[in-house]
Amino acid sequence: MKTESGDQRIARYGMTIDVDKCTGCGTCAVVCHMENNVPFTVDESDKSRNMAWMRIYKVDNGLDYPHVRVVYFPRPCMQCDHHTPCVSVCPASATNYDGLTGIVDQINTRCIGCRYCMAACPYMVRCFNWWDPVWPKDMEKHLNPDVAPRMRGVVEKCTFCSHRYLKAKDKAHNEGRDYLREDEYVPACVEACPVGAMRFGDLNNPEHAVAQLIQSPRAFRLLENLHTEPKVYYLSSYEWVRKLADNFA
Amino acid sequence: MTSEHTTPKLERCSRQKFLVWLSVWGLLLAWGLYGAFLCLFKGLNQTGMNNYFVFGLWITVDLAIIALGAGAFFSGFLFYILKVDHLKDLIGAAVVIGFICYSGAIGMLTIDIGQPLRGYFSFWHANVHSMLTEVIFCITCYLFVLTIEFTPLILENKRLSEFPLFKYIGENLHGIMAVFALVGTFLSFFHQGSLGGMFGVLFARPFAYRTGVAIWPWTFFLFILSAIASGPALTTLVVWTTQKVTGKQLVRRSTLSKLAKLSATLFFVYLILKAADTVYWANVTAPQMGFAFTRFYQGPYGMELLFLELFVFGLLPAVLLLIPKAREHDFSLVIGCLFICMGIVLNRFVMTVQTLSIPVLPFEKFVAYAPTWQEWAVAAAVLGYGVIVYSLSYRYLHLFPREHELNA
Amino acid sequence: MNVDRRTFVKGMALAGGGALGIMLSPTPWYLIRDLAFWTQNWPWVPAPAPGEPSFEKSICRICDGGCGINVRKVDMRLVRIDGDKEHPVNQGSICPMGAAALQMLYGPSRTKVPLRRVGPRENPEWRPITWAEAIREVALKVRQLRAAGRPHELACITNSAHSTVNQFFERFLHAVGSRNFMQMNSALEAHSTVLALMQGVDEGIAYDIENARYLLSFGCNLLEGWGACGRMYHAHANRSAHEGGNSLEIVQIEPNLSVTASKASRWIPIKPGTDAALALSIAHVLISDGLYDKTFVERHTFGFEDWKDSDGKRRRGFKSEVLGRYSPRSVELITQVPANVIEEVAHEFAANQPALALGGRCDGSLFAGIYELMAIHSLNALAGNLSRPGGIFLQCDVPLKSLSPVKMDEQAEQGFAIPRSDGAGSKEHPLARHLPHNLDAGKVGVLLIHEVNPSYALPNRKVARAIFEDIPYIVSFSSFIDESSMQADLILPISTPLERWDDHTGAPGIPYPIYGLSHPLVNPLYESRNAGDVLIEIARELGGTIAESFPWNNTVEALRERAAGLYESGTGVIHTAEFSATYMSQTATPTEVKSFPTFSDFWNALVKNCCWSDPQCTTDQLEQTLKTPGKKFEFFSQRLQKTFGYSNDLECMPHYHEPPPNPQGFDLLIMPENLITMADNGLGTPPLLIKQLSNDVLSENDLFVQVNPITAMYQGLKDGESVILESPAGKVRVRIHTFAGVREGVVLIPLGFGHTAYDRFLRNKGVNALEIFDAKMDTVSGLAVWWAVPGKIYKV
Amino acid sequence: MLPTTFEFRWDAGHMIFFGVFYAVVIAIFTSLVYVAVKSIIDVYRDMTARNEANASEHPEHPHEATNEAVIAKS
Repeated sequence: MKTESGDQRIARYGMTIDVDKCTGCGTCAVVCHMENNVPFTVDESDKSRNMAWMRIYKVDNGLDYPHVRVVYFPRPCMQCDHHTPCVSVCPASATNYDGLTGIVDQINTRCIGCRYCMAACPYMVRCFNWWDPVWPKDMEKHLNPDVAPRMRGVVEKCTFCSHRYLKAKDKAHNEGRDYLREDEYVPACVEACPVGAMRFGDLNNPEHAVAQLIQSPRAFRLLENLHTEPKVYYLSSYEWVRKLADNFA
Repeated sequence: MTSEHTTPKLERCSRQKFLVWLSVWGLLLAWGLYGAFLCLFKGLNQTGMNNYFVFGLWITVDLAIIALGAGAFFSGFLFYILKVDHLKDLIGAAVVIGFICYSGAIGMLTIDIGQPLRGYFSFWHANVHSMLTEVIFCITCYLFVLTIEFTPLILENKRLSEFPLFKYIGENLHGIMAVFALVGTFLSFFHQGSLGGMFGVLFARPFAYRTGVAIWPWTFFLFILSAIASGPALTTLVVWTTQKVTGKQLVRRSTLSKLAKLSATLFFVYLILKAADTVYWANVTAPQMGFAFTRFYQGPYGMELLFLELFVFGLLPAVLLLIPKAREHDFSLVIGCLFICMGIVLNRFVMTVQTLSIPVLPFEKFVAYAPTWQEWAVAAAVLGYGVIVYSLSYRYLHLFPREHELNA
Repeated sequence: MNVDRRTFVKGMALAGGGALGIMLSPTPWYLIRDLAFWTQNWPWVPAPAPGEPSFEKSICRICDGGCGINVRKVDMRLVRIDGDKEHPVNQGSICPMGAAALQMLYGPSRTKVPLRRVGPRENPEWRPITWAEAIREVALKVRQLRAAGRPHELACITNSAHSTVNQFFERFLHAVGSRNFMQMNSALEAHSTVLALMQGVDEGIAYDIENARYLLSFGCNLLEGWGACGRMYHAHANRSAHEGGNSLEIVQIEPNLSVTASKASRWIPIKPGTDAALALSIAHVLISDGLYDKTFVERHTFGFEDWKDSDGKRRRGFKSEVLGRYSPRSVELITQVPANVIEEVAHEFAANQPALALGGRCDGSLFAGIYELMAIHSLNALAGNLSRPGGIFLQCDVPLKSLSPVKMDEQAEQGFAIPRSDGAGSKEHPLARHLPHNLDAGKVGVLLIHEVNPSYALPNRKVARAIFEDIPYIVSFSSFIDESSMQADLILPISTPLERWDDHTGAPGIPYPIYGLSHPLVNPLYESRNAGDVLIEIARELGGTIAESFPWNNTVEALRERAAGLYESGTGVIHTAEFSATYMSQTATPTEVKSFPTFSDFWNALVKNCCWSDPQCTTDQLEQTLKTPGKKFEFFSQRLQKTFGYSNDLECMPHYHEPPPNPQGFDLLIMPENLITMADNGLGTPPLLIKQLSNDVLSENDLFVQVNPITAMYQGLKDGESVILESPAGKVRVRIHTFAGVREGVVLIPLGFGHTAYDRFLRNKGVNALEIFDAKMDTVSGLAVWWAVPGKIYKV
Repeated sequence: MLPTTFEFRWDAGHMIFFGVFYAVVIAIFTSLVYVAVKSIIDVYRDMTARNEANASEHPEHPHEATNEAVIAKS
């Protein structure tokens, strides 16, 4: 967005997920899929082909009873910064990194379905539409008009609900503001997390909670050694959880 | 320019026999076309691919046949640019093989992408930072060049050359073939490399990622080298097979030996570099990314693949074909060339499918992949298509300029 | 070749010109462009219609929690459900089931028109009929019962909600002449029995979790559906949120590593079924180390010290009993919890007041026996945590106006005199109110089933089968084609809570009164109707005193009439909200009921904001919570002695008794597992929740049970193997998943699978775990006891 | 492919990539145009020669340039 003086505010939207708080209930995933019109099939147990923008992984520390402990990792798109594995490989520029927000978006109508981006992504956040999306007749009524359902043969993924960003931006613009308040733009998953494990905001803005949370010694990211610079941070007090995130390397 | 060669009448089998031969391969092609139709009509759910194995059999075959098709550009380069004359014996065959490989690969790629009708978006909305863009641009252009290289061969056909225009076009194309050979070499060089680069640049896939020079990872160069090493091996194999099937001497035996020697030498150099690359990757690159080298091999695709690639289908044929006596024996010549080709197929398989089978995210597990019949059918169709095009070319065109002389 | 120049030039011009012309014309380019456009707008990919966005509040009725929700609408389509941040129960938190409720509303398993069964129950065919026909048919069946002098053979099984519609059903039965109104047992029902026995009150139990600092949870799956799910999530969210304020520690005592156990501050693995012993051992430490609230115990309890009865006979008190039998060392042998851990926990419990001891496994409904819950509750008394902030309260009555008395004719009076067919309130089960799992199907002629699925969810499978085999005429009031509807004779399509007027009082476990009122957010899809309206019509069709008992034109009238009581009480608040049309933004201010000038204003505000509450009104006086004859908390329940005439003192006091040994050959213990993503009460599970299941819970149609790797090793089984899981009650085919969080010797089977009805997304997935649980009846409360069952496991 | 396309951003990568691409395309097409033009001219020349020969009343005599075709036929 341009301010009156013409300079641009560069945001880096990011998320923190408190793994210690997360109960793995799946509300984030359910609302995500409602919000973004993610389809479902009769056999959803085939995780290798099902569509999930937000997937919840249950992980344990590998110890025996009664020392075993479990944590849940909700996994949206990591929204890798700068050095984004998927953006650079897409031959049709169907996935792009937005310089003003840091959001990695996906233009589904441009995607040719080559799936190279899926090979590039180490976080398995991308899903390919192996089938045409089908909703039972009346269930089409709960589809969200802000997000177009995808067609078969294209890749899709979490966009940090970028349609919400556009809406919030429009609203701010109408109100003559050049900035967004912290609670104005929040993805559906963060909004719905019933245990307050997820926070969202601008990592560049020191007043935003996330910008402070990522400074915490509890903060870590998945696969930091790959230098994909995710903007999704996890928080945990347990060392094994933090080490696990990097394959105990 | 005046043509130096005359076109004696080709002696070919009966039409009936030929039709039976064609129909066998035609059936294979039809089966594949049915598979392809299913994939296009119903979508890629017809394949065994999934969100883990986003690439499968097809990409392995694509990469392999593009590498094996490198015989065309490399022979062209040697013949037209470096003027290696004895390659004249089979330059036509090499071009046809190259054309088959590239057109087959592009055909498969069209089915492989989820939205074939939008395929042109990769030109229209090209992302020049993507290795795949480079591949798509280059192989499309190169297929065009191959078509141009193929054209004079076709126009030499005695019926077609009855038309003066065709005759002249053929001759004139032949005349400036060096330009196309040069352009083709340039394009081939880059897309062979880019195919390697495609996987080498996946910096979030520790199994595939390689360091390199500027924007090009080491695999970029390894792919070029392995392609120009294996292309002649396939050409040798195909020519030998053609001789066996037709029962005719088509090229001088020494040409085959020379070609095999060339292949083996290049392959040997490739292996040395590949070994160096593997050692560096296993000890430096992968550990820096937090992955112990041995971890990659704990899944369904184990260390034995590396052993096979480097030794059984690597060092063994290279050394074999470097022995002059072995090259003189048909058996060892064929085994050597076949193993080199298989080594390349295996390398392309490892770079694609094995890369995808290895979990990077700590919550994921090793996965295994099995293609469906539709995938096999489409892959088989490329073979069927190739044999048909090659047979037609052999029957009606002068693929082997010395055929008449050697069978006199 | 003889081609002359002219022909050649012509040919060239034609070919070249043609090719060039086509290439230069826009045709090929337009063609490939339009083909690409076509792929971007495939007509078979749905395009959701845009429209005017708006938000409306409602009450989630997936379970009885009564969470408040905000529903986003686009024109008349409902597209999203969020938690209502201003609602006192959940304060914005919502469970996945609630978030996915729209999938049920619009789902393919909805009942659409009244259906009459033709053909046998085993192999039914359904014929659509009109509502008029359906209502006449039900009225006819009721009339026939009454004509035969058997009005008491009309029975009803409905859900456990406290709602006006349920009152309508009770009223209808009453007016016809039957006592057989049965509600499915709610999760915290056994706790009410404990309160009745130890505190002499009839109200439900309420926990002030928001103000507690320490929760000693005996197997309560606090984060997997215990109590009002949204409320528990909110409490979890705030566990350590307030600097300097209350941080909440949760100690989970449970054999297996549940979600709650993994999120607890401490997990204490315990031998299954020995919770009572552990609770009493903690009591032992509290007493012997003098850590209990001595003033409270001295002043407000009965039976703590040894006492003399009216005959002057000396009786042993709770203290002597506990000190004598439950020392940490001896309990270590029972529970396999180390003695030092017991001592530590007891000390923590005493040090972190206010602390709560909670019982009731899974969603609260599973328990080994009433004595176990009594043992746990006695810890709350030792801590003196009754009617104190952070302690135990009673659920308060909502000051609704009661409906006018039922009018009964002679027939009705005669029928009403006949005792219930489920044995509740009888000599065997004097403390019970509803025992649907004990229904004598032979004594029922017409059964009305309302929004429950006993065929699937009754823990006693014999009764569940008998109901659908023996009862001649069954009417299912249901929004969905569930298992019970599939075996009914008449299916009446009921509007879902988002399409109808409905109300809900008393969120479970909340210390102050809350009244939820929901209104239709959309017109009913299909021909569905409000069950209350249908009952009114049936009553009218029947005429006489039955019709007179339903003087309203529709349900709203009755709701409005009752809500007048709230207005007249002049207490409480309504959170009046203003929505802006974007996400998130919502401002709400509590408006006192007093400030509404007229009832009409109050009613409109209530309809719009859906919730009335009175946070000031809690049972914070001991005399409100202690209503035993001596106004004391009874460690020794005199009511228990009086009701059952127990001669053994121990039977009136909390105690642990060893369970009977497993039958020969059944060396494992099968325990049910609550998954937050699966509806286990017989309701359907929306597809987006089934999507959340890991593939080591469900793979294709195979359900996985969890066992410890060591158990698997002893049984010679591998991870993922197909097995038969057998209990004395039956056997099911499942696969095993090894997980170190399961106790050795335990098989954990998830609930909520194995539906044979509903839609293709849910049907035939896994097995219904209830098939192998052999529910016993608790001797005291009559409630079903099925926390575990002996089992064995072997390869297919 | 064209700078007019939606969301197109020029950077060094584009210049190099498209520079090389267009160079290749131009090389191929100029060569093809050269071949086409030369072939047409050749044929035209043949025909002119034949017409001249016809004009000089030696209709059956094949022109030198078509020798090969004759040999091929034989």
